[in-house]
Amino acid sequence: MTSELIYICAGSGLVGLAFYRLATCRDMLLRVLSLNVLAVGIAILFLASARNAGMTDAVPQAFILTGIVVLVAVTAALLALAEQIDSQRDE
Amino acid sequence: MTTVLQVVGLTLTTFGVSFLLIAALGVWRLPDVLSRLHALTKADSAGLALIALGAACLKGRPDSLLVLGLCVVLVALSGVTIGHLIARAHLSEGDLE
Amino acid sequence: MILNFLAFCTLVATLAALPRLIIGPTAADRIIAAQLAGTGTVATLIVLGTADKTPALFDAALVFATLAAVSGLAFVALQRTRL
Amino acid sequence: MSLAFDILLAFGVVFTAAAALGTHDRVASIAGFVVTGLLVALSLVRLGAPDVALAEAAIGAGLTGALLLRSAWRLKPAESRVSPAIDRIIVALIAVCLSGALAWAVYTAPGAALYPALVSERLAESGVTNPVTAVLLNFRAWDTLLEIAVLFVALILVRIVAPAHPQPVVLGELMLPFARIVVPMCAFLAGHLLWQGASVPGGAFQAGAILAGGLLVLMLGGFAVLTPRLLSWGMMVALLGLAVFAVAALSTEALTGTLLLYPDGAAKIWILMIEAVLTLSIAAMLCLLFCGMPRRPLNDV
Repeated sequence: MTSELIYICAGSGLVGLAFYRLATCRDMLLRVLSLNVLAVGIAILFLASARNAGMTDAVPQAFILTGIVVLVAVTAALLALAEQIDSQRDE
Repeated sequence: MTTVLQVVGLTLTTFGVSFLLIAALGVWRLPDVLSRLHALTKADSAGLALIALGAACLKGRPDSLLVLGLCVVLVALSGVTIGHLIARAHLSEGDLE
Repeated sequence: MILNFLAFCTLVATLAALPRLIIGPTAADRIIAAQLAGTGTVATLIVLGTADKTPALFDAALVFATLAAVSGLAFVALQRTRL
Repeated sequence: MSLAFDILLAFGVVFTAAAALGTHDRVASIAGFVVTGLLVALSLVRLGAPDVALAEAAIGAGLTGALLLRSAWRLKPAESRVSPAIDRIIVALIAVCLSGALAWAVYTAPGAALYPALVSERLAESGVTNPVTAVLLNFRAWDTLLEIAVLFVALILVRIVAPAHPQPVVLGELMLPFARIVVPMCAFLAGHLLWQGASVPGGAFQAGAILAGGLLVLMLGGFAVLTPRLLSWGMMVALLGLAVFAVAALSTEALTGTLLLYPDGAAKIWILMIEAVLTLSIAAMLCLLFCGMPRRPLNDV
């Protein structure tokens, strides 16, 4: 159980860090990065809590797998929008 | 026979790991880009190859042998190519920036 | 036991290059540090796979190695587009 | 010793994430993020989730890193106006409280696991022996279908916004042998992951991401020229996955009366067919998300 506790701490640390950066930073790229870190932190938390007696639950694993793929699509869409906003600002 | 293989495997892995440690230290401490690159490429080719060889001795199964060999080839290849590209850019433009 | 210790050492080697990633000073240094961290994770997976008697970790190491090659190339190639 | 390993790994994850988010140097933050992704994947392996670790290594570290790098030089750095110290202290306090509360809540949550028993009970009839693949493509296949739809929506958004293509650059004569080895390796590894996904860690998402990595090497090395024709073919392949999955859903409805309930005994064939098409389609989608679509004149649309 102790090693799960270690990863729970790491996951919640990532969530806190990403939250802090999202709230204080104005740079678009760093905001998208923070969003990714937030999602990764939640993934670790989810999987660490899904683990008991040496086995990891398959249903949360499938959720997180889905989440990772959706996250990359969201990242691409956000970056495309951010590029568009920046180029509009130029004109 | 198995104990001999185990001793050989452990020795090789230890050598590989110390290679990696020294390379990491080199990348951290060496003074300029090209000498750091030198440390990196040694770790990529020699360090990982030694570790994989040691692991192959300890495991001794043909399918894991194949996978380990492919790992070594890929990492060495990417180390060579990336190193070459970084050095080229560094020499021709002063820096990548 | 020895293998667990070796896995720990490999992880130390992976993390030891990170100061270079932070202090730089040039982009090339940072790419070198990232590349070494990639090699370090592959090595860690191999040693862990030997220690844990689970060959599935070797497959994971292979995936890591392939992706390390791709992302290293992306770093160098996309770096130069700004020139 | 393995406890020390876990502690060092967890520390490394948080440390690299802090380094990635704490700097304003673009290369440093993206390189830091890529290393964070690798270390997170390593800790997912330690948490007993190798399927997720493979996907995180391939997508989280590899493709997201490439995407961010593509945009790094196109986005202007925001004006470096720092928010006042008092604001930052308040936000930091809230963040620390949030982390603490989250850790406490997750750690003390009642641990009665509901799903493992259900999954292992029905695993024999799912057609595959890897529980994660069974959940993704049999028990909750409907979710996966919708996920592909979400990916497609993101693709359409990127098409509408139409960011510029990344320009291929001349990288020198070592690129050709590099691509000659890495690209076939990617294709081979994708096939291997797809095939073994039925019994051990692997599957359509991981295979698709690896295949997309291979295509990325071709694009970045300047071996594939992005003509509009090629891009529309890519779009067709991307759509094919969604279409095949939807047709499969409807035909299972016709055959068994329930959406995505595969006919008895044939589940493995169905799952493998769907996964094979999904792999190609996911690879195409990820590539198109990376390289963007051509901007067409308005009267042409």
